[in-house]
Amino acid sequence: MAKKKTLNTKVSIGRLKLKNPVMTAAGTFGYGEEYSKFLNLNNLGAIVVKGLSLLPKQGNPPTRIVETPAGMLNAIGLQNIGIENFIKEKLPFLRQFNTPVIVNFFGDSIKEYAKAAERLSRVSGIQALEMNISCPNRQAGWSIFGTDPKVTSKVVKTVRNATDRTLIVKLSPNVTDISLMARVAEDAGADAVSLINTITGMAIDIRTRKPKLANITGGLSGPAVRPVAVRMVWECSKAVNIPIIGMGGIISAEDALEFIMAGASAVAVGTANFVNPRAAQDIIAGIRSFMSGQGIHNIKKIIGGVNA
Amino acid sequence: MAKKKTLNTKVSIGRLKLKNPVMTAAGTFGYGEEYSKFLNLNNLGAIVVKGLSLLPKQGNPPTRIVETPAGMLNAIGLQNIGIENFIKEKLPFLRQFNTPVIVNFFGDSIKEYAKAAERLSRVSGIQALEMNISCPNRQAGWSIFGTDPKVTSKVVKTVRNATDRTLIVKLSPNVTDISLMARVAEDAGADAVSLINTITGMAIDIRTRKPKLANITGGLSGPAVRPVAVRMVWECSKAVNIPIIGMGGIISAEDALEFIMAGASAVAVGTANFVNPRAAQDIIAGIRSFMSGQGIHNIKKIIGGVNA
Amino acid sequence: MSKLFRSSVRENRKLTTDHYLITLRPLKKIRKPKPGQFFMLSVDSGLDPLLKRPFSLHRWLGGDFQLLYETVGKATNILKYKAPGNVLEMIGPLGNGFPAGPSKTGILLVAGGLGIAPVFALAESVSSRRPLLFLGAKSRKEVLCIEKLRSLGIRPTVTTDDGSLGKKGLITDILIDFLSRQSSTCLPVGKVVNRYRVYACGPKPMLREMSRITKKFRLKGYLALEENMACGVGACLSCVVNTTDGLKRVCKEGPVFPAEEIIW
Amino acid sequence: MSKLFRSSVRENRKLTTDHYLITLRPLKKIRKPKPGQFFMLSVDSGLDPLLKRPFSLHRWLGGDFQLLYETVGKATNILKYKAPGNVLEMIGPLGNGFPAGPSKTGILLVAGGLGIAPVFALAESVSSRRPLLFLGAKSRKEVLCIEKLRSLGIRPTVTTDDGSLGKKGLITDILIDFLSRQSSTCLPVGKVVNRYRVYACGPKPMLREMSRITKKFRLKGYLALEENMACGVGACLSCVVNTTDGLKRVCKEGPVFPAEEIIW
Ligand SMILES: Cc1cc2nc3c(=O)[nH]c(=O)nc-3n(C[C@H](O)[C@H](O)[C@H](O)COP(=O)(O)OP(=O)(O)OC[C@H]3O[C@@H](n4cnc5c(N)ncnc54)[C@H](O)[C@@H]3O)c2cc1C
Ligand SMILES: Cc1cc2nc3c(=O)[nH]c(=O)nc-3n(C[C@H](O)[C@H](O)[C@H](O)COP(=O)(O)OP(=O)(O)OC[C@H]3O[C@@H](n4cnc5c(N)ncnc54)[C@H](O)[C@@H]3O)c2cc1C
Ligand SMILES: Cc1cc2nc3c(=O)[nH]c(=O)nc-3n(C[C@H](O)[C@H](O)[C@H](O)COP(=O)(O)O)c2cc1C
Ligand SMILES: Cc1cc2nc3c(=O)[nH]c(=O)nc-3n(C[C@H](O)[C@H](O)[C@H](O)COP(=O)(O)O)c2cc1C
Ligand code: FES
Ligand code: FES
Repeated sequence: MAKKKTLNTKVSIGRLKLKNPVMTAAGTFGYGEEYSKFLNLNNLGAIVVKGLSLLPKQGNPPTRIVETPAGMLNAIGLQNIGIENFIKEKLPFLRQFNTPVIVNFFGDSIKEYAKAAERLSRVSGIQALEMNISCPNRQAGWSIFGTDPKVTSKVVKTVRNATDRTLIVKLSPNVTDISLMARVAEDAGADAVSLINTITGMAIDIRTRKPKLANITGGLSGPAVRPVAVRMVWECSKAVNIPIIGMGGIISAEDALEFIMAGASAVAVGTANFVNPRAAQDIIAGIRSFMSGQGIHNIKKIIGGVNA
Repeated sequence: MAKKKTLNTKVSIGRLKLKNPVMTAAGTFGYGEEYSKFLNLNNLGAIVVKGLSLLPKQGNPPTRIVETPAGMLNAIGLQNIGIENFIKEKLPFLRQFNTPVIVNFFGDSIKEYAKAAERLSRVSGIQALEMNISCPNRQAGWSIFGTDPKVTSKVVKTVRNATDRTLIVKLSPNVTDISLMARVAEDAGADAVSLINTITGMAIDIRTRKPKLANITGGLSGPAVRPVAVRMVWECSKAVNIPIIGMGGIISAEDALEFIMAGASAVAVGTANFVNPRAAQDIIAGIRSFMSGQGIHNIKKIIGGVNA
Repeated sequence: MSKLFRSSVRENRKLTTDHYLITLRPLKKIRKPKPGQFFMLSVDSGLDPLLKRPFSLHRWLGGDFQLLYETVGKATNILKYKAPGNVLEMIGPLGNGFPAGPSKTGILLVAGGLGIAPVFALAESVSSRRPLLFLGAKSRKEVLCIEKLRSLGIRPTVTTDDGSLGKKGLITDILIDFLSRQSSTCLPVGKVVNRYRVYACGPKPMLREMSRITKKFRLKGYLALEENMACGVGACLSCVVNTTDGLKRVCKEGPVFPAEEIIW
Repeated sequence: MSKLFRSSVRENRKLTTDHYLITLRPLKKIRKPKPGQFFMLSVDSGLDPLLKRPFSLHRWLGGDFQLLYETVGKATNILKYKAPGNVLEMIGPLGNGFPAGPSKTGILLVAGGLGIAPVFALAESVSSRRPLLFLGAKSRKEVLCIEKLRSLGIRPTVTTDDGSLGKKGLITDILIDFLSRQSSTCLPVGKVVNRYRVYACGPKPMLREMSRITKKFRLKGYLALEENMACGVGACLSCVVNTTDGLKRVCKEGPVFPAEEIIW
């Protein structure tokens, strides 16, 4: 048995060093404040904040979420306060903690992506950028950022040139071959890829005969999608050399370890925060106790460690 | 309230007339016999049998299934007794019932698909063919039948020329745009499309560090995938004019009605058979009672009836 | 004091075919909830149902507390089987309660259906101020809490959709009658404004009508809203409503909002 | 007689930290199960766990029956909370039981760990034939059913991995010793063949070893296998094992197979 204090849970995402591999998933942890009363933000590997755009966005009308078997559909539609408000109102709070802040962001054009990245790179207290090219809840046409390899390549290259921060590209699962998209991101200069974003889904109220979500379709997340996410992480890990941040239905330490063994250098906890506001912290503790139980001194030893 | 006896639940799939829209999903109902002690096969809209190939197949080594949150992964690998044995040993039993038999089949080459279709078309007691181009559990390369529009078009056209039976093409959800694949199948001469087959997934035993399935990856089915399946049926129903057979996680009459309102003319019950061997029959009863409760006299009135 | 806690079930009483009253004992000290505040509750430790569900404070018993709920779907139909000894994980109290308002104003309470769940909590806390309660429901068996209200000295005006108890019709129509009488016979419209405060909870159409009514009679009104919730703590943005002051989260800025703020 | 039925829980007794004995009363008459047959059981009506789980007949009480189970994962950790009054949906009896064999042959029973669940059922049904039972477990507290066996007049030979009860080591080694003594001292190898029949259930490595042993001593042996199951009725092909006669379904052609048929 490894003694607890000798456990090394440090991982790297590009130049970014994390004290442990557990971060929060964009859009499920607000701007950090909301959960700061439930867990110690200092304990997290990183905090990923709700997706930001240059200007504030309204998002979609309600109903915005509906529960599905072991999962949920959301169609928030990337409502956010905008980058400037975030920098002014939210970032000072996050700077107090000894935990890297990763800003998830998006644009409605390649230019907007670049502008957003540039603006965010001029601010201290933001350690990395995660570009969201994979939200299923934006207007028609938007999805090509994450599903058309040519467009993906172009937008990632442009953002790469606009920032010197660690750049993470968040991939869509709604594609035929996600490992191809990971390679495209790598070739375009991404420091890491994160996956999966939500899978497009729909639910209908058979009594009113209306979609349960005002936006008609939404993104499926939660434990239901985990097997799909683990498979995709595994496929990508065989395809690229940059680190992978795995997510999709992680609710326990066992789940997180599945992703790590499939090839993820770090993981993000999303929907589980809603189920248990202390989920991310509990998962870190669980990983440590698994490591010490199994005599694993360094988490890096098990990254990609599945015998397949 | 509509009186029970005046309820019309008849639907058509090409020239095939079904007394009600509920069939069984390939591979989850054996060859019909296994469940004949639990429900009355005469009550079903149609029976779809386990996927057949020209020659018997061994399938994958165990472990072949594993449960996941509100779903399951399977990697049976299309084990089957072969078309000739089916005709000799299983079909006579099925012919006793007043329920159409739909044979799900596949090949490892376009030629094999055509040969299988030809052979099956020379037998009485088989009312329709469902060609499986979308199993995630075959060897590498096989998936192009269901994911590369050019190959899909070619294999469907070839089979179309080889059979005069009602031809259903079973689509893969593991694609960027399933409505495109539905259009390709329609253009190539399919009488109907069925969807979804399983979504490729993976699960890892973190203690042994091995994939839980011997085949490494498997196909995800069950309630977990339902929102994805409903969305795909809805997308396809806007894209094609041929009937759609919807499936993926149907476990109750409400679920089946969701698919019908999304645009499916019929539905198939898969994983639910394992949970409740009488599921298909219970679902039919549930649809009837919904119809009579809502004063819907003819099921056709609600096919595609979602207000979206 | 972390708002994440577990409670043991003390009692789970069936009131009607579809309504239950559950009494919970927190396993650690929690903040005293205000009427209008709510709790997010896991009915099971499994993954289906997955999310916690919001339920309003119905009655605070000085440590133990009660929730009044209707069995409408997956979670509530599991909750009804919970029995003494079972333990439920919850978060709360969450959101903002009903603001009390100046002690001289009269209090009008309006509850539609299950809206009585939080409205009763408010009624109890302001019972010394002799509030008037307007209670609407589908039919006789959905009219809840009458006895408990009587013991507070409150005799609600009741309407039912089918006339099986009280007057047949909408509770908001009765409220309009009442306010019209007040305005025409006793007071000029302007005066009604300061004379009463209205607090309401119920189905959306009723609350929309309440916004119209409070506007028409220039009354200060407060509405307890519901919206599908995932987190309950302001993080997921699933529960927003459109207000004159932009999008607001029902779980955080609400669930109680000034009636005039809501854009329907 | 449809094999789909519901049972009410009569008792659910904790035997060790991880082992429970549940007594069930079918709500309709079911076929009398044979030792070696099993039931597919839903521990809950929800979607997680989704599939039914297989459990062997442990004891038939002439109407009521018992299952012996270990809490290993999701379903069994829910099952352990079921209490008298709870109702469980199940399918069964399923599969083929242990074939009895000619009444003159001696019976050797071998159980590893939870393998005692079905082996006990067999022991009880052949107790008049004075079977010899070899019982292996990880440690003392995993040695189950000793008392019940005694009351049948059966005193098992016990081994544990850690030596905390009985001999330290593998139960199959003890069996080999026994069979070797029989062959060398009493009988020529050839004679052992007809003298004994072996019935075994336990973890895979043990059963594999049993195949080797029965082959070596040319004994007729029957093994109760386990494989992940979805349907339990032969429809899904998830539970196949490779045999000398091709792929066979554990749920349908098994779970009991002649030892020599299994290709390991
Ligand atoms: C602030 C607030 C306070 C509430 N207080 C009470 C109360 O005191 N008593 C009471 O009986 N009910 C209350 N509700 C409603 C209650 O939360 C829902 O009835 C419950 O979540 C339904 O869960 P279910 O699994 O049984 O139903 P489901 O199967 O989930 O759905 C059934 C119906 O409930 C609605 N619903 C589903 N999930 C939610 C959700 N997360 N939030 C709101 N509605 C949902 C669906 O739209 C559907 O119409 C409150 C809701 C809110 C937002
Ligand atoms: C014919 C047969 C008879 C059995 N009899 C008994 C018995 O009498 N007593 C007993 O305690 N156990 C018995 N088992 C094993 C029992 O079915 C599993 O322990 C149970 O399914 C685990 O469910 P779970 O949800 O608690 O565990 P899970 O969380 O599902 O998994 C825990 C472990 O159990 C295994 N497992 C999961 N699902 C299945 C499945 N469907 N079938 C088999 N193994 C599975 C997994 O591989 C894993 O190692 C029998 C199995 C078979 C095939
Ligand atoms: C309510 C909600 C809001 C989300 N918002 C964002 C977002 O703003 N940007 C983004 O890249 N992903 C967003 N996501 C996706 C998550 O970050 C994550 O990729 C996905 O939910 C899968 O993980 P999970 O199953 O653990 O939730 C959101 C997910 C949910 C449920
Ligand atoms: C065990 C199993 C075996 C299957 N075998 C086949 C098959 O042979 N051919 C086929 O087209 N689909 C096969 N499928 C896919 C189902 O027919 C169905 O498309 C899928 O399971 C989704 O429906 P469900 O969620 O209701 O199970 C199989 C599914 C399962 C679970
Ligand atoms: S429920 Fe998440 S913000 Fe209100
Ligand atoms: S469990 Fe389905 S065939 Fe055996």
